[in-house]
Amino acid sequence: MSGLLSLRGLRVAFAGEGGAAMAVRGVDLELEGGEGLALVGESGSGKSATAKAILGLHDMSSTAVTGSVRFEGRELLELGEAELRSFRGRGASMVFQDPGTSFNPLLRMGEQVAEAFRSVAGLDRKAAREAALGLFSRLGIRDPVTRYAQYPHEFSGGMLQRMMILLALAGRPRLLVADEPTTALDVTVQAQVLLFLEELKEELGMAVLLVTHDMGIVAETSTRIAVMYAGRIVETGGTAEVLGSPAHPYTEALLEAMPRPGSRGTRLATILGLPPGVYEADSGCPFFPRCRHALASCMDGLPPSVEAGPGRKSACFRTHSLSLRGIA
Amino acid sequence: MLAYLARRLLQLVPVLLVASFLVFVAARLTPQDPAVVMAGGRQTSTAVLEAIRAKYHLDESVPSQYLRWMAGALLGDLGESYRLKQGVSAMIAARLPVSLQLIAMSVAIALLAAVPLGILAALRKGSWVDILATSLSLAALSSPVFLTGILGILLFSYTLGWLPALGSGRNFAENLRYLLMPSVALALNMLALSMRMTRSGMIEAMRRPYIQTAILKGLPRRTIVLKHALRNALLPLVTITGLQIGFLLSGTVLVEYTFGLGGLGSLLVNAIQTSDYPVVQGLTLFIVSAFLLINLLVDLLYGIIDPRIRQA
Amino acid sequence: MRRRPKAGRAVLLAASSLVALLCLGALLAPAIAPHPPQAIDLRSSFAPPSQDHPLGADKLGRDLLSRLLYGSRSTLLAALLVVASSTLLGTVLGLVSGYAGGLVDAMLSRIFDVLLAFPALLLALLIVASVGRGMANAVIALAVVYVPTIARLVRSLTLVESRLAYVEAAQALGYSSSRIVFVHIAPNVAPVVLVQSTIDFAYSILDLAALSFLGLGVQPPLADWGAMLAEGREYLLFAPSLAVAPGLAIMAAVIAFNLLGDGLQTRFDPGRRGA
Amino acid sequence: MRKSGSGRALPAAFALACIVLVATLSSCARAAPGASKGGSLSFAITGDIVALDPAQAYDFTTNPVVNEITEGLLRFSPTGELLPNLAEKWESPDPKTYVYHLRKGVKFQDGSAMGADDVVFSLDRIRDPKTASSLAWMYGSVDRIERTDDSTVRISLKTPDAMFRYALATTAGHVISKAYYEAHASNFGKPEGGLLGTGPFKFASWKPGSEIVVERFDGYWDRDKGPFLDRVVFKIIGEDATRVTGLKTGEIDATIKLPVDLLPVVRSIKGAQLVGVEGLSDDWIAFNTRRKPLDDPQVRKAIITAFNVGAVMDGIVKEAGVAAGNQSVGPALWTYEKAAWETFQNTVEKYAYDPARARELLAKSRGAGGFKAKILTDGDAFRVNVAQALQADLAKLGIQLEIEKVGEAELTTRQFSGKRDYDIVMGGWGADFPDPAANIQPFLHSSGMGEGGSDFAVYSNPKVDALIDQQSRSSDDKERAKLLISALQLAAADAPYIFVDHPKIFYAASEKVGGYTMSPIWYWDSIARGMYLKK
Repeated sequence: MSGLLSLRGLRVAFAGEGGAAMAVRGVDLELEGGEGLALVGESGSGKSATAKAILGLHDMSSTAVTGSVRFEGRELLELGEAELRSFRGRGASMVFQDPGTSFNPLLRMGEQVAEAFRSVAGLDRKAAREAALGLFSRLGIRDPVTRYAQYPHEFSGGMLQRMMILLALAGRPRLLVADEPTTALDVTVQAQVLLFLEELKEELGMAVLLVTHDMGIVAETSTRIAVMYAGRIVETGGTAEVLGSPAHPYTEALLEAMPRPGSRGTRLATILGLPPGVYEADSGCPFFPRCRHALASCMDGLPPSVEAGPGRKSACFRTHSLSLRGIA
Repeated sequence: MLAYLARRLLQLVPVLLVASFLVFVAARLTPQDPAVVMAGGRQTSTAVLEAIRAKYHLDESVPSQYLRWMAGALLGDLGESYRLKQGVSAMIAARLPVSLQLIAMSVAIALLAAVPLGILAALRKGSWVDILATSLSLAALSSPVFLTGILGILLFSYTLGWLPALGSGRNFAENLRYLLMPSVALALNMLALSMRMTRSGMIEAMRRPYIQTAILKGLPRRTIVLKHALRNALLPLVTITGLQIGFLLSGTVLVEYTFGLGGLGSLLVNAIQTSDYPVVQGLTLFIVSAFLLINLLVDLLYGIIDPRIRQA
Repeated sequence: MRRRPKAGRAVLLAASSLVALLCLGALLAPAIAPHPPQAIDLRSSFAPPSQDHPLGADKLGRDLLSRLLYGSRSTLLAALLVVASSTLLGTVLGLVSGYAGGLVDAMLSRIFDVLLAFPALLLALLIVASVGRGMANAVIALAVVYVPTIARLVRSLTLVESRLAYVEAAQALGYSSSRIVFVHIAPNVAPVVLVQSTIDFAYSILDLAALSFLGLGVQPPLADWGAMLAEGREYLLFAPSLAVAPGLAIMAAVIAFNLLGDGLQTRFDPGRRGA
Repeated sequence: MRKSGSGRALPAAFALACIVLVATLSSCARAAPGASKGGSLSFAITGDIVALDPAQAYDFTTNPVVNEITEGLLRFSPTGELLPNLAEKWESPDPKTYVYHLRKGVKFQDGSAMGADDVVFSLDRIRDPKTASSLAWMYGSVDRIERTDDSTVRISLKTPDAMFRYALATTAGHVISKAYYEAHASNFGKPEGGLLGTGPFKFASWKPGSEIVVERFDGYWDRDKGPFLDRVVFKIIGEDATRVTGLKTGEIDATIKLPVDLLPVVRSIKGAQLVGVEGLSDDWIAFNTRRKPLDDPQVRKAIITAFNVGAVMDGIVKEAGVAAGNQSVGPALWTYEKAAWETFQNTVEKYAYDPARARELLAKSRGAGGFKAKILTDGDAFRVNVAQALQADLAKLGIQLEIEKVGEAELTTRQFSGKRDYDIVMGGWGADFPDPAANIQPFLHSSGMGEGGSDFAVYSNPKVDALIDQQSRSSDDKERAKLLISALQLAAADAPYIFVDHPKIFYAASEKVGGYTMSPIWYWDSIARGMYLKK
């Protein structure tokens, strides 16, 4: 497979009070150029840590990232700081959860946008200003010259997130990692931003790795889905197939917890129990305590990832013996 | 902006009035009799004491004395010292330069050392630099100004003879040498606190998403640290600067006393020790006003640095 | 990657041991001090360290070590009194001010404004100068100085707490205001107050020493670190240990309580861990 | 020679002879060979000066500065005799009249001539209650001060006053320029207004809290005696250790008033000169004789006898004082009738240290079985130390002495406010005049009981009062000595005070400073006049 991105046995551990906090415990993932992949899971499942590892954004003084991250065949974990710097923004880029905090509150918006054009696209001061003003216009911002001198708190969240997306794309990257890009936004704005992202994806032909906990937005944006639980990928496959008939009990539980039109309020959108702590060592299937399909034998070692249909994998001992409920 | 400034200044008036009244009354609770003290601890006659009382209006009621004093204070006349026969305003003016330079040097020393150290410690969190800086800051935070002062004199003046032990120079340039040791002694506490604030602010700032945005932009580390992180890291430092200057104002009392400097601090100690009410009152009013104004200034400065506050 | 396992707990342990050591020294002073702290022996004036006087003797021939040990009693006791009284009063005023709001809050806040308009040590100096010197007055003065800080802190915490669901629930159940404030809110405010008062303990040792240093603190012949330092300063050029030893004792005590404050803060507020 | 005579009714010729003799003696102060003229000298004083005004110069920091700028009509010799100064001669035709003949050609530092108007103005100003000068009491018996002609001033007294003659050698007798005062009425004596006199140095600048600078006055009338230095910088340094460090580092050339414990440190400084002079002062402890049980003389005697003053001398006072033998008048004050004073000192009851006797005395007193009392002091290290020593000694007697340490100002207030709200109080007292009476009348005369008075023991003995009053009206020093000694003998039986010692005052200077010899009564005279810097 001549994939764009390939993660192999990726592990991320943070130095913490109780020793090493293992946020990511061996993730394998492939991504093709131009593909849309959704990485879903509860908060704390390690999906954001995985996303940050791809761009080398972890603080290396307190974090250990091991395994392999290959981008267009190049091993990213072996890059030096300078190489990494030129990779970011041009090879891959990223959009964060809260647009309100993605921008420096003390610097003028125009300067922050222009800075990206200067650094990533190598424009000079004047050209960068022009490019930034152009970006403002593209976003339909009236009176761009005045707005250029304003600060982040004077822009709406939706506008900031669109700006962040454009800014992330200033260097024409082949991959955009979008880490919960709409979570902090109003529901009405969420759709606009996702649509904006979709348009750009088509326009530029880049791949998008959408990190989210919201199953609801997955269907519209991604062709493939990877479900993460306790630092591992538990299920991958085409979006329609996985949503329609999940192969892993955790995916089923996630789908059940999803609020749906008409069923709102009828059941609480939660999965009972808690995922294992980041300090806990492995013993059996990590989902065992919360799994309604669990058997005693599920405690015998980690479940391996097995084929669960064409282009699908699932890390459950009972993959082939269960028939789980999905959503239409 | 001007209206805001005017409103803030107006809010200070009642605080100052109450504070001044408290100080005035407090000074009169002391068991000392200023007339007797002024007579100099020598045998004297009742006639002289009566003359002194009449001259300084000590024979009037406290409220009447207060009104007389406030009326003068509004015109910039804080009365005349009982012990040193000079105008309090003139005394403050004469001694202000030394204290100002002492405080300015201390602030400069504290910040120039604290900010780089704090940045270094934050960026190398957990390294020996960090551990050393953090431990030293704890020691500095815990050492009394007067202890460091006398140890400094013992070591650098008496034993090594490198620095002058006492007094101030004739001009600003000479004072850089004379005030070096006192300002270092005075600065230590602020240095330690500022170092800690910079460090934690920096660690906090470096974790923020906008830093990741800056990294994504492919900016050099220098730019990220100095342009993006530092500004945000210094915000909490600015907020506590007002409080810090309050510490420094108190600290000058101890430092000037130890190093024999003729500034406002030693004036206050002497005035308190000799029951020189007009000086105690006038100087306290001055220091409190300065303290309040500095805090106001810091608020304004904070607004200038942080656009979110400015426009709120 | 560097791991710092249990760094917070180690700090807390070290700080607690130091504090415990100080308290032990204070409690056991009569048992371990080689001499009574006030025993004058003019023949041993400025005696150098010897078997009889392990740290030497002061001008009146009093044993320095014994005075240091006994000095910890008055120093720690005075600091304890300052912190206990200011914390108690400050917490009550802060709770009342924050929960009651309205006129009560406005009046208390103005009073705090006025008190906070004075740099701390300056206010203490003025109070001591007007009510007279001595340890009791120094303690009262510093307690007054510390109250507004604590009260402000508690007030802001109370404002936050009183909007939380559990308080609304208690109000819905018809509990009396005083019950809500002292039984429901107070315990939630307590950890922060504990951290603050530990740090205040460190500051009050320093401030008490400063007052004693200016001659406004304890009365002779009582041994007290600040007073010993002030007295020893006169002999600095030929018997530096008379000033340096109590100075270091003050420093050690302040470090201990500062560390304890840091440790407690980390424990109660893990969000700031390592920061 | 011991007899000072100059103030008494003497034949003019004899007075003149004295003057010539003294003038010859004092001209020896000319700058020594090897001395360089000029240069700047820094002199450390322990606190800021009160004012640049003789009317306010009544302490050990203000006087050294003011004494350089203004001068009195008379001066004291090192042994306490009166010498001519701005007045070249004087006589007292009767005990109630003094006539002063002013020296001609004396100029103020602005070049104007000094005349009788200036003198009358200056002295009257001190007397005027509106000036609120604490020196005013020195003129308590003065009726009128008038100008006879441009170089003669006559002073008439209401009653004869044996001590009046000295006043004109103190700052109370200093002459300021009337014209200058009137031109600077609003800021006279302040840093902006300054002071103008006839002294060897003229005022240059005063940075309050830091330093006062005076510069050489080339038109000084007594040019052979000085001034030699270009400039004297008086640096204000409150901390003793800092001051001594300054002496070591060379930042300070000379200073005065050093604490005893630092003397060995000063001696260890290379080339440093150190001179101690027995002053005319006392360190005293007063019993409030109106308070129970201290109103019983037996209790007071028990306390004095229990107090190991010898140990205090050895351990605390050390070389910085002379044992007082429980008397306020020390040998340095025996300025007349020396033999009589010496005999008295040797024979008077001193209540020497004797614990056994102390116990006996107490057992028979109203304080039998012990009691509690408070001793009032300020933070002065010497007094606090002595109080603690006394406390320890009395504890053995069953007397619990509590030390009440207050500020200097509060101690002053409580010593002089007349309320007498203490059991036992400590203090120091320096004689204003070189006359035994200066250390007797203030302590023992009952007129000092009230406000402003120095009868710290609240001691009242009509016989003692009468003897003191009688000597004060006399102009015969032999008779006065007799009367004073009788008063002291009566007082000794009542034991109202403990006199611990007569403290010494120390002057230290670096090796390059010369030309100053300190006298016991240094505080009324210029220090820098004859000073020079060695090459």
